[in-house]
Amino acid sequence: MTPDGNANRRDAVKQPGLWVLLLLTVLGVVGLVALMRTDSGPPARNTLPPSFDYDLSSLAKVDPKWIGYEPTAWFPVAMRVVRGVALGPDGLICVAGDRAIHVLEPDDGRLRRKIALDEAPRCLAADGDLFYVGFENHVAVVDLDGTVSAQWDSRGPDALLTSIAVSQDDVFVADAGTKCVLRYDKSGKMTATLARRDARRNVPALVIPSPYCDVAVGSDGLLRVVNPGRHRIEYFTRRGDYEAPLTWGQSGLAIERFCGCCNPVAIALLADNRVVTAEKGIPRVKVYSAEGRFECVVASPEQLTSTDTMTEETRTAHKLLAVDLAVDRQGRILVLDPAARGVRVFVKKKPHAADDSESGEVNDE
Amino acid sequence: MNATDLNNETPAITAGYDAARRTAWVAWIVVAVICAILLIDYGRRLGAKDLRSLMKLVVGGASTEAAEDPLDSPEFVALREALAKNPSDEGLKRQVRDLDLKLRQEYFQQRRFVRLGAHLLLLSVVVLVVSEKTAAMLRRRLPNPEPVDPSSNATRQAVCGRWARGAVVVLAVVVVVTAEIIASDVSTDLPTNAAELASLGPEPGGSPLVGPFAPAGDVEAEPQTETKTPDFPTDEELLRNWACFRGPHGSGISAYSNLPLEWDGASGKNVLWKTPVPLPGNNSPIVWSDRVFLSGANEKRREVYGFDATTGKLLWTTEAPSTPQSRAEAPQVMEDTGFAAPTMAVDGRRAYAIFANGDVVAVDFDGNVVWSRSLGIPDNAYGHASSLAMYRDRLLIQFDQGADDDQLSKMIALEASTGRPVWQVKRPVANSWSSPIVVQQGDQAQLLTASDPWVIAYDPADGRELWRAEGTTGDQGVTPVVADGLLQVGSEYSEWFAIRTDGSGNVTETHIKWRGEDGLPDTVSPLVVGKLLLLSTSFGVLTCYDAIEGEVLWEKEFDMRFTSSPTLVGDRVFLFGQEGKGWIVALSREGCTTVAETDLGEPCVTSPAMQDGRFYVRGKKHLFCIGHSEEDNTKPE
Amino acid sequence: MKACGRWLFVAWVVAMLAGTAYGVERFPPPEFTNHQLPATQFAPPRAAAMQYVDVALLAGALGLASYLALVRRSRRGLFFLAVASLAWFGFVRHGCVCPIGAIQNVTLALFDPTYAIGLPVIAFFVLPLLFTLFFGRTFCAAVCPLGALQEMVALHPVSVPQWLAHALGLLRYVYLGLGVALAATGTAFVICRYDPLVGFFRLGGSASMLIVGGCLLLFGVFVGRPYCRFLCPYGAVLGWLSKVSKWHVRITPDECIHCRLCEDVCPYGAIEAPTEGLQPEAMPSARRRLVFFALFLPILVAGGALLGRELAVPLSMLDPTVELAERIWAEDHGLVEGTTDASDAYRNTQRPIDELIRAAVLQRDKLAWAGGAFGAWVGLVIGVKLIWLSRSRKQVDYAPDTANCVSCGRCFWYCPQEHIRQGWIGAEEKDAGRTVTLR
Amino acid sequence: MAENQRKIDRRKFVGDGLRIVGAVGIAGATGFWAGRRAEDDDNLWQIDPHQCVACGNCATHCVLDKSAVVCKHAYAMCGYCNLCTGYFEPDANELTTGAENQLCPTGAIRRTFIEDPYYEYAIDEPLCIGCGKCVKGCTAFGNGSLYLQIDQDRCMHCNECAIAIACPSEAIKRVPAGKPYLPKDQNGGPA
Repeated sequence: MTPDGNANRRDAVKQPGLWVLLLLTVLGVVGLVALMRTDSGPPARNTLPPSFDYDLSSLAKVDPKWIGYEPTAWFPVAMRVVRGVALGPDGLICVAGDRAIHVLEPDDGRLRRKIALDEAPRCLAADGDLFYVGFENHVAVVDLDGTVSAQWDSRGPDALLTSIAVSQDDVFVADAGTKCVLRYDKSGKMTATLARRDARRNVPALVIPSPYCDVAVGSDGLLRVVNPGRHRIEYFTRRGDYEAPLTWGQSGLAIERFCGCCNPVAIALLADNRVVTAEKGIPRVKVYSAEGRFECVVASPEQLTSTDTMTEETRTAHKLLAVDLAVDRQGRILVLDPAARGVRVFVKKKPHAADDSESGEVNDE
Repeated sequence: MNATDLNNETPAITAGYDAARRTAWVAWIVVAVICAILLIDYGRRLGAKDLRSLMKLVVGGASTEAAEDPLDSPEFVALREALAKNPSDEGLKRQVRDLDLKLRQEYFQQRRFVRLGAHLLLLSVVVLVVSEKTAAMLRRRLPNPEPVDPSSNATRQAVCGRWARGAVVVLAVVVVVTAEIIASDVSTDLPTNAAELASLGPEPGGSPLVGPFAPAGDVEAEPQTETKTPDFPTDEELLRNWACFRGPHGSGISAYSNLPLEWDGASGKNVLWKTPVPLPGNNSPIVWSDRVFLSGANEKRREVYGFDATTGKLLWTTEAPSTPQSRAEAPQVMEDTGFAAPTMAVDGRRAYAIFANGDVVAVDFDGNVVWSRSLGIPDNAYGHASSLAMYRDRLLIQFDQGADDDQLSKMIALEASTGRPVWQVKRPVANSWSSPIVVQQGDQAQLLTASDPWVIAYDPADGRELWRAEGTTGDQGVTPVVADGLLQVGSEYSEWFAIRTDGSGNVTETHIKWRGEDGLPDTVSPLVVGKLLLLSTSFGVLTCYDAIEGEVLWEKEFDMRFTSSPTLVGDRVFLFGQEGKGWIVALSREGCTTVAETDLGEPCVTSPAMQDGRFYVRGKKHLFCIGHSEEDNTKPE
Repeated sequence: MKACGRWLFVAWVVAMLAGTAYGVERFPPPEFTNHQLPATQFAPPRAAAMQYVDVALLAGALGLASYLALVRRSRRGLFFLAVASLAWFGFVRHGCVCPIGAIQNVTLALFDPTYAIGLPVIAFFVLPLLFTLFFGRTFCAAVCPLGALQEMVALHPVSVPQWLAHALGLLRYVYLGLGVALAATGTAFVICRYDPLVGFFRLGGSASMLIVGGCLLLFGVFVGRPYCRFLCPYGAVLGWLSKVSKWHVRITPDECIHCRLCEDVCPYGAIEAPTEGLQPEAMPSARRRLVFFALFLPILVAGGALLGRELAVPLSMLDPTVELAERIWAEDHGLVEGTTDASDAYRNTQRPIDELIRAAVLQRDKLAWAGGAFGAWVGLVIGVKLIWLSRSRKQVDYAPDTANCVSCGRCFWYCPQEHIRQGWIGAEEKDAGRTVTLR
Repeated sequence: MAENQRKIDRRKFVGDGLRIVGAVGIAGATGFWAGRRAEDDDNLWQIDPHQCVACGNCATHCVLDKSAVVCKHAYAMCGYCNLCTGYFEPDANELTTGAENQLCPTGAIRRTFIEDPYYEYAIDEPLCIGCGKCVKGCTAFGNGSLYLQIDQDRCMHCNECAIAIACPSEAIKRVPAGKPYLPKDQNGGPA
């Protein structure tokens, strides 16, 4: 074997040189550090930078100075699903839900009686001793004893009755399914279809993206119809003429406007035709003047999800299906809370608590 | 021969080798550059401005996730804020739009850039590998290892073996130390084992004790040791006392007939004593020899009371011990239900109470707590109201909650002396307010439960299901009774069922003797008087059926709401109206006749507990003992 | 309950999200005058049949690799097959599911009857085992994309001292035990989570993952197949099967001339040199050592089990349920401020918190057992290794260490006897200097 | 020699025995697994939209640089609102398609006018990065017709989904390959 031959030969697998060892050590250390920094488990700690964060809770803050009412009572209702609240005879509070109407005492919310129904009701109105109960596609007239005195014709599979309002001679029924308001006489005969798009009579279409559409009749005989998709309260005569100048309501996040999709979900009228509105999404109840000027907040989102009446579970599971409203004779506002399943009662704060005349100055324009 | 010759190193090969070598070098550099660029780009995505801040980010534990909202750019946020202040500024809007477009383009460009970088990196690595391999191939020098003597190999091997053992030991030490560090570094706040969890509060709310991971022995039926003397009351003892809701077998039938038929709360006629009950509760009294037991609760406190049956003295008040559940918020209950709706049970040794929050407590006759247990706050729409039942030395709890498919409802049997679970079965039913009863069907004891939608009979010894029938849908508040082998049960929104109790499996199609639709009660439990079945709605309508055939015999309306369940004393039925007014009626197939009208003078929603010559009934505020007073002339001879 | 107040409002927002999802009712969309309601488009998933194609390819590749290694004895063929496997199983199929990760799937399937495991996954796990049982680790040689990638980059191999290789090789067993323990309890698939190379196959991944992989590959330039030799849990299993394989790659079917070329060229230190075994004078001490280690083994196992049980808490932190329970417990007891998305989401499900805590504790209980088993396994592995290292071995020729040899073919490519056998050189040339030109 | 031969024979015998044991063991295990496996051979990862809380982790935790999660639109559930809370910023300047009004960080939602007062919203999937902002907006205020799903064409089908580890609400599940998508309007809420 020649020396130069040997010189040319080397081991195929060499002994590691110093720099190789050094490099390997560095690589090992870097690799180990990186390995330890690999996410080892679910990042439950929320340490990530708030990429793509969309913070909704800040939207729901209500300035306390707008709050003009305070909660005074909480009447739980023993139902799984509550749908509507109405003021019955003698100021009784009537709640429709499940397959029954519960009649509560106005003072302490004690259950006076249960009226069993054959189907699940969706809305309720009281007229004297009679109840008009709206089911999915028909209306039934029920008395306090649960006797069904009349069952009106079904409106077919497309119908979805969401609200009933009773005036002197008529019963108005909002049908969110076919997007119109039906007028009945008290015998159950349908006499007109209102609020259906009619270019000739200048009636705009009701925009109802989700099944909420409320109606109310004022002491002036005018019908208030919520057009939830347009965030408006529209006014109609009983003959169906659209009172465009009276219509009010604006979209927006501001406190005096209606935010989100399909709001307000419910309205009720105070004695002087001022309007109480309820919204979903950001759940809040507000009062507007008869002309649509924002006056004050009845219940803020925090109050509607407040802790004092709910168990922990319901509190976190607040489904915000939307509330229903009623106003009783003393001007108390009854808010039906579907998540906590009960009626919240709000009364006007004493004047010294909040200066309503001033807060009422806010106009949405 | 020369290796160089052999290796055939022609100039072409040398040139090829050099080219490959150079390519490899270039490829190394390219790989390094691409890696550096990608790293810098990654740092930029994380917000590093220069190399130093990048190093800081990398070392300092910045998030490994670099996807960022392009619109989080501070510039953009500032513009948006400006626009919000000045909503009609068209110029600002244009600026926002331009910047927005730029940011979005950058965002996707960035992604394309990384993608491109990755592909380029892959390509250069391929080039690198190919050129390196080629170079190695072209300049492959054959190694020339020295021959080694196998015997020296043996030495080498022995040395290597020694070193290797040392290394393995070192590795083992490293592993142990690492494990120890990790184990001591990570702490936990949770209870660390099932035993500790059990000690916290046995079987927390709604958790399935039954299941693959339940600690053994806690669920399984405990083997009954032969030497253990049975420690439970005899049937005769049970008959003499009123040990649970509606007395013996939950039938509402008194073993005594020597009870007064007249009383008046206002004048105190035949009221032997009346004692105020500290806390409200809608549970009915239970009696064992000279003790009357009641429970009461509000949102905060849960108490059990022991009264002297003779004098009415409140002997002791025991507060139920605090449990994790009771420290939590009180459950939501209806006022009509309250926090202490379930009636207690007593076995002559201890008395047992359950409250709306799922706390169970056992007290002895002197008011000492024997054990307490929390079953967890039940998910119950009106509040838990199902009363306790007993079978031998077992406390039986119908713990229905949630909807029927929630898998939350269960039947629980606790050992009466210790409170340990003996068995527990899940029930496919919704929440209910009906109480379980235990009756004897031939040789087989049956634990009967009614809920929405199933009526289920269990073997109270081991929880084995005996039979079930479907139909009692809707709120089930009525407690069933059994007479003549027929289970009488129903609810307001379904029907009335008379079910033969000798079935097995699903008996819906086979064992329902008859169904009724009239006078369906919502809360008041039925009473069977001979062959008559008496139903009572809460609105004051009594309906009488033929208990065997199901024929409606008559109806009668009272001007009173009923919540209290009727009780049979001899051949007289005691009825208590919600406002305290009461009727004693005699039944026949033709109708009922009022024998006497009474008035407790206090609203009453509970059912009475009957004993020899006297009975106890709970009013809104007081516990009454009604019996023959000195001047009572109705006293039977 | 103070903590509750804080999370309340946040929880409400989360509740809105999940809650309304159920709250929304089906409602007729608007009646458009002339607009068709579009249908939501869903891209079809890649054909499920591809999985079976993969299985077929795997079987084919395994067969081909075995053929190339054992019959054709073609190093070049194996190399190109490895390139092809890397391209397909690695870069085209993104390295998922691989037999290494399948360990966890099959383990979980053993312990959790509700866990559905697909036939392709079973096949991926089982086929290499079967082939190894008969042909040695031909899977590692040219089919496994991880192996192939490391094979490609092993450009400047240096030798790792045998003693170190012995010790580091134990890490595979530790990793295997950990992966199985965590998979059996359904805690996590750590082998996949820390797969160092899959990021390269996907051409993307989290930074730390890519850095780990990059370091490993650079490491692999100098140390042949670092993952396979020191970390791969599947390799540990294959090694044992390979030990009893029916046929295994041989350096030369002919007589070994003890040229040491094979030993010198093997980058994985898998060639065993001939040795005469223990000298008679060393016998007694060796025997004593053997007995000592054999007696020591149960202690190691027991100690490992005890220590392993202590790992229940850290191991359980990998489990989302335990992590969440820990968080909610801390929130409820005022140990931490605020809430996380996960705790809000759980609270919103209306499932009782106790249920979660209990599930977490039971999971931890299971992990205590799994951790104990893991510790015992590590103790066992160390003990057996010590015994193994204490035995004496007698060998005449140079031969591959069947457990560690990955059948890459370098040894017979270098072997002069093989060259003669293949007719590349004449028999006389080998004595002339044992030098040949490699083709 | 004979002893050597015996040794070799014994070794062969032991080896064969071990191999047989190994092969039988593997075959048995295979049979066990094959018997255990569910009806569907293959599993895919998918998001259950009813459990999703639109936290944003899908955009950041997928192993792919552009997440395999995309937003889908259940047209039948959509209200076709003018004020779409999934499309517009909470306090949008005006209800136009101007960039200053849009919520989507990548502008991946197309808004087209249909007829008064209806607008249709469609997802431009190549642009969608699965961040879920629109989903959050739509679900909180609207009908919840926007929801996240894993695009099975792009999903790597990792053995352990990286987003599933990060998901706060355990919304990412294995679904049978026969049902790769969990659409909201078909599987949806109560009718």
